[in-house]
Amino acid sequence: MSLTQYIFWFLSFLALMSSLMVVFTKNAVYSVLSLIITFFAIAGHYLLLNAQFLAAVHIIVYAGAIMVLFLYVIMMLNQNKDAEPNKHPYLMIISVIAGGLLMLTLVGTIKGAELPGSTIVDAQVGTIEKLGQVLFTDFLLPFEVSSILFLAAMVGAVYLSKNKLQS
Amino acid sequence: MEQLVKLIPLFPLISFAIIALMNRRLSKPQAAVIACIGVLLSFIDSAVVFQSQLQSFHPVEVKVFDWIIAGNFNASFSFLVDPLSSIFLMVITGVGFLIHLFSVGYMKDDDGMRRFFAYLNLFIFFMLVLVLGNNFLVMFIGWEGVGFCSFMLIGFWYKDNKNNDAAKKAFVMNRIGDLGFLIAMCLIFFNFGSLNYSTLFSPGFLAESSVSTETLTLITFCLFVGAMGKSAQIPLYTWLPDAMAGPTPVSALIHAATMVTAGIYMVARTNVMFSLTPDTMTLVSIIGIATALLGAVIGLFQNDIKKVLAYSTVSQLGLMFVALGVGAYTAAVFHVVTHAFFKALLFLGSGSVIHAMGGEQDIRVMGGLKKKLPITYLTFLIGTLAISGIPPLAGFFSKDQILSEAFAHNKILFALGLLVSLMTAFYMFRLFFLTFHGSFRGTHDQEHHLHESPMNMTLPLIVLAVCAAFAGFIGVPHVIGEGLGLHNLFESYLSPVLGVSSSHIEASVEWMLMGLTTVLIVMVILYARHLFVSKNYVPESDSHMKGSFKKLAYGKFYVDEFYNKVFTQPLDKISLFLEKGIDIPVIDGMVRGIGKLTQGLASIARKIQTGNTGYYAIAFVFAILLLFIFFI
Amino acid sequence: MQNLHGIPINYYVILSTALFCVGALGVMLRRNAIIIFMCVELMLNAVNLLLVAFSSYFGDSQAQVFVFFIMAVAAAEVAVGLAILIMIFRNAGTSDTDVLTKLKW
Amino acid sequence: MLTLLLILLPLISGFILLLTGSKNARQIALVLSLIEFGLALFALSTLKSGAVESLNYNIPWIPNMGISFHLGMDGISMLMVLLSTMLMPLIVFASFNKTYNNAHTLYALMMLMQSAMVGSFVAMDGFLFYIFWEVSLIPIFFIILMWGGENRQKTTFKFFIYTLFGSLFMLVALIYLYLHTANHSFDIQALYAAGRSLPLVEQGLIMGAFFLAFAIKMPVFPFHTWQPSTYVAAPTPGVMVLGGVMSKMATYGLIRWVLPMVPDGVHEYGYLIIGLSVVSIIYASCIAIIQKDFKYLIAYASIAHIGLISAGIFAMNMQSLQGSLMEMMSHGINTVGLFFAYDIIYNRMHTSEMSKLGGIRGVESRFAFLFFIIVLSNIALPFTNGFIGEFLLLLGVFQTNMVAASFAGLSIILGAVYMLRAFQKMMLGETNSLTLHFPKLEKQELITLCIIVILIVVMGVYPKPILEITESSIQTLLQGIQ
Repeated sequence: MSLTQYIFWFLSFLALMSSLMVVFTKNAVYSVLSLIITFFAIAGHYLLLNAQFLAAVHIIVYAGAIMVLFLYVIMMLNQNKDAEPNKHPYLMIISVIAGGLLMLTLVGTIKGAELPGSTIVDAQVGTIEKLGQVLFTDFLLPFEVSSILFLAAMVGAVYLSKNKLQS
Repeated sequence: MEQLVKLIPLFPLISFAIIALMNRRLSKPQAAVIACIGVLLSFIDSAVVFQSQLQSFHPVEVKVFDWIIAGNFNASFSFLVDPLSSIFLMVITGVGFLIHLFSVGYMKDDDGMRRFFAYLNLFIFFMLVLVLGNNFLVMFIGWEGVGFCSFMLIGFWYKDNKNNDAAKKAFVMNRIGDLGFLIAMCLIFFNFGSLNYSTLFSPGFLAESSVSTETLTLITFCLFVGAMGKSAQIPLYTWLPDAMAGPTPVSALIHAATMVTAGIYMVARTNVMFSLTPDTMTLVSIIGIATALLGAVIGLFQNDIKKVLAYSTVSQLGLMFVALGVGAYTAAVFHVVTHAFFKALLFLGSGSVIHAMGGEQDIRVMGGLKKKLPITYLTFLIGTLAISGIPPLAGFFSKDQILSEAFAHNKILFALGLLVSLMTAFYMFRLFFLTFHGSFRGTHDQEHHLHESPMNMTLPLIVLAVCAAFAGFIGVPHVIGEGLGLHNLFESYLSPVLGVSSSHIEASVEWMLMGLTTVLIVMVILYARHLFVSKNYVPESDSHMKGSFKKLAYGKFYVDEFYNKVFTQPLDKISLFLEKGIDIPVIDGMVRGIGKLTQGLASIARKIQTGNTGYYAIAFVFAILLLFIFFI
Repeated sequence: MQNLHGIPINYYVILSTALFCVGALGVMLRRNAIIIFMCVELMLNAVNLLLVAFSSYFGDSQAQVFVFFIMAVAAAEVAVGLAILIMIFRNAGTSDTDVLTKLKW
Repeated sequence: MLTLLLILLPLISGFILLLTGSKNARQIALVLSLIEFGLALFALSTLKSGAVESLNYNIPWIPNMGISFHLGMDGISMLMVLLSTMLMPLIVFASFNKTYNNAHTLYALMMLMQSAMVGSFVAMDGFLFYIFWEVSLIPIFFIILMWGGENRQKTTFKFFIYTLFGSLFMLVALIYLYLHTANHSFDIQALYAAGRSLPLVEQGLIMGAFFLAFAIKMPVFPFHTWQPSTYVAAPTPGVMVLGGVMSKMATYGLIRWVLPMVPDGVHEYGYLIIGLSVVSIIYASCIAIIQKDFKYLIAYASIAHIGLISAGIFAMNMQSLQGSLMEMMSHGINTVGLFFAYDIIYNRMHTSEMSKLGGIRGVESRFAFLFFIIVLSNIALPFTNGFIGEFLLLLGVFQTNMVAASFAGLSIILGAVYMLRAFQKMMLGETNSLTLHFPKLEKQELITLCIIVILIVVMGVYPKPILEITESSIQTLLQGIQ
């Protein structure tokens, strides 16, 4: 077993555990923190997969921006305590069964599927240069349009979360 | 000639239109004059036409305009003048004119006088259309039209709902008959492809057509149902006595002289068909004699002067149907003519009496009017004698003809007919004696008020009395005619249309029958005189009525009540049941039920929509699972 | 291939499936709308991971561009979503989805 | 082109009215509808002169689905167009005695209805017919909803859903036929050909589906329950259009879309519908007898008359079809007349409960006289238009089914019973404290009534011109069937 494999197993374990923590901790703040750990683990996977640029963006966007936003909202809504009661136990059981079944089916399906082995090896795929090239040639228009999306999201978020101006 | 025929119904129509449109702008006398002139012109016109028909047999057909054309169905609005219709024309316009004249005096104090004359004119118009039509559909126009006018005139005093009820009853009962007529028309068209008399009754047409006797019987039966309604035969006779709610001239014109004889006219017109269907003929004579008997029996016990006359009309119409039933069409038409004269006379006479009595119609409070109303008395006497069948007045000849034909056909029919004549004589003289003889039994006010009617009312009485006295001579029976050198003009005039009666009885037998009837009738009259004049018997008041049969007959055998119980009320109940028991709960219930069902299902289904996103998520996942399981 | 050697792509597939299912479980199980939202993000990331894995294994950078866009959309989504959450909280006084059941019938 | 104009003109009129505001709306509406009537008369003269082709208008609409904007007129359509264009000015004029809120909207909606109704009478394309058929529902829905009386929400809802439900069956049948056409076309001739080539049972089913749609609209027992309540809830102009013209869309539809489409089916199963119609006649007549409210009575009487029309159509012979068209014409006029009489009474007395009225004849005899003629026409007295239709219908039905005709004939007795009863209760008898103050007729009301009465009498005395319009078209239709 090589180092990368060790790293892979470690990161996978970390991601799964922390994601379970997200689901099962009572405290919302702990959930957020666990989610950050998950994101870091996923970023590690990205690095393993030679996608350095995405790893960087992932850390910046998710861990840096989104999770801060979450934390901030939790703080603002004052939800940093174990206030959340459990769902009805039957419902919990059913949910777990549903989730488990989903897992089983998906895995079962994928097992049956014929996946092509990894053939082409190109370490340059995830580099900034390569991505930049694709992004600013083939995907130039969507890239530019996404700025409009951000603008819309920004206006929407501001409008929605502001106090009513009048009255 | 053709123009003249077209003009006959046009005159009354024009005068109707003038009166109806001008209405209040005309003064009452103006309206009356216009109405009378309209009918008078029509009468003169009819007389000219009649005169030309007398010369020789030449039916005239006049097309006025195309009416209903649909594919091979073609009914034009056309007239036909032949001996049969010309006789009716004369009676309608002649008697009609006299009654118009009478009404001028009778109605002069009534607010609705203009209206009255308008309706009368319209009635004359429709009646003329009825007899002039050259096909069944035009007859039907007149048929329904006179029914409508009768409705308007019975309910003339519309403020009293009793009159309106009577009018409605008359109309609806007539409608029942009309349905029969309508179905008969459909049958005729279906089987023969035409409604024209000239086609249908052309010699040999019916015999050569491949239509079975059963169908013909059905046709004639349906026609007869129509006649039943219009001519007040059992079971549709009850409207006629009620129709006396209208003004008396109306009763004279519509419910005695003309409209009610439309049924006779119709059967006489279709005699070719009836002659081919002996079953219907038998039915006609049975219904006829039954009606005659029933009318006479009820007439014996009535105390309302107009009711007596009404039941007498029912009974006489029955006799006419007996004549039709035994195939003596001429006799029936002859009786129509004489009956028109003496019954109109009697009704107008009663109108004069009622006028003098200030609206009172109960003969129990009359009496001794002889001195106060001499002309009315005299003319009424002639009428009464005529209807009783005393020779040589008109009634004698026509009634005798019917009875002898009946005798030739069936002895029982004759016996019953004779019985009817005797009863007729009795109740008519009972009426006559109670009204005019003895001493006055009314209140003092009424006695003070008594007066003879003015000239314009008595003149029609006199003319009609003359007719009632002498009209019989146009149809003198052969046995008498041979001796006197008189020919039976009536029969020979009508024979091209109605044929000659085939039944022949020995001259000696006929003489005997005549003698027998006359003697019996005279005896009955004498008995009536004995009872009502010598013994001064007056019918007891309603509450003291004794004898169950008497009560039964006085109550008109409670046929109205029976009909009410058996037809009217159940119809209402059925209707109520249909609405409240079926329409609202069942049929609308089904509609509402479907709505409710959808709503109910939806309200169950919407429970799934909890609003809780957790549930949705679970459902979502399960749905994905299902998709996976089904598709992979 | 040195970074990837010894790790079949199936592992990545299963890993991201597992992450996805955990996220879905969280959506089903939790009542707090914020946590549910976070779980949705987790599911999104699971997919991202799979995309990147396939991209690397097959040497196609387009998938990574996809991920890039997904991230952009996710960022926008989070911004708007959280704004909505704040609004709901302000109006209803709670972010508990068992209480927020007005959206029905 | 003329035909297209007949549809467009009321449409444009509607928009004009919407723009003008409510001040002079009714006058404008009257003028516009009279122009439309004039146009229809012009079309009639064109038809009479034999230039049938110039009334045709055919352009592709949705070509890849075989749908064309195909309009055309023969005698049958012509008569119906005449009926609706003639009644519309009359209805508008009749509504002058009352001021409605937002009058311009009301009249605009009426014009839109006019457009849709004329459209459905001249449409020669299945899809187009269906569109017009459904579109006509929308204005009347709003008319009742906005100007109706009590319970209008509920009744309009029921009316709308009910008729819509029925038309879906028609749509299904149309699509089924469409799929059987040679090259997938909704054109009427193609649909005829498709319908006639179907096996017997399928023809019967198609007939049933169409009949369901039409029966609900006519209405025929047992699909009639929406009608009385809707009639009662609707405002007078609305109910006049509804009873006078809209129900004729259904009967017209039977003649145009069912008889030639599935003739064998009609031959085989038509007796079922004749039976249903006869039941409808007797049933509605019986219920009419005991109605206490005059408007309900008119509603049920209308069902009875329509039943006779439907029986006549399915009897499928010259007399019955001529009779049914004649009766449609006269029923339209008479219904408008009856509702107008109702309106006059209701506006004055604020009740239409018959037992509360009485003796109006003594106060206003002109009204009583004119009203009575309308009543007479309803009970089919000769020399009124009602008689021509009913007689021909009975004659025609009789040739196909004697028993049915005999039972249908009962309507002339029952009709007399309920109509005369109603007339007696309201008009005759002693004047009571309510009717004592029955105001005299306005000039406008008198004129309207006179027009109706003149139409009734003229059509009754001389129906030949009207019968001539349809004669040859029906002949063609019947030849096509045999």
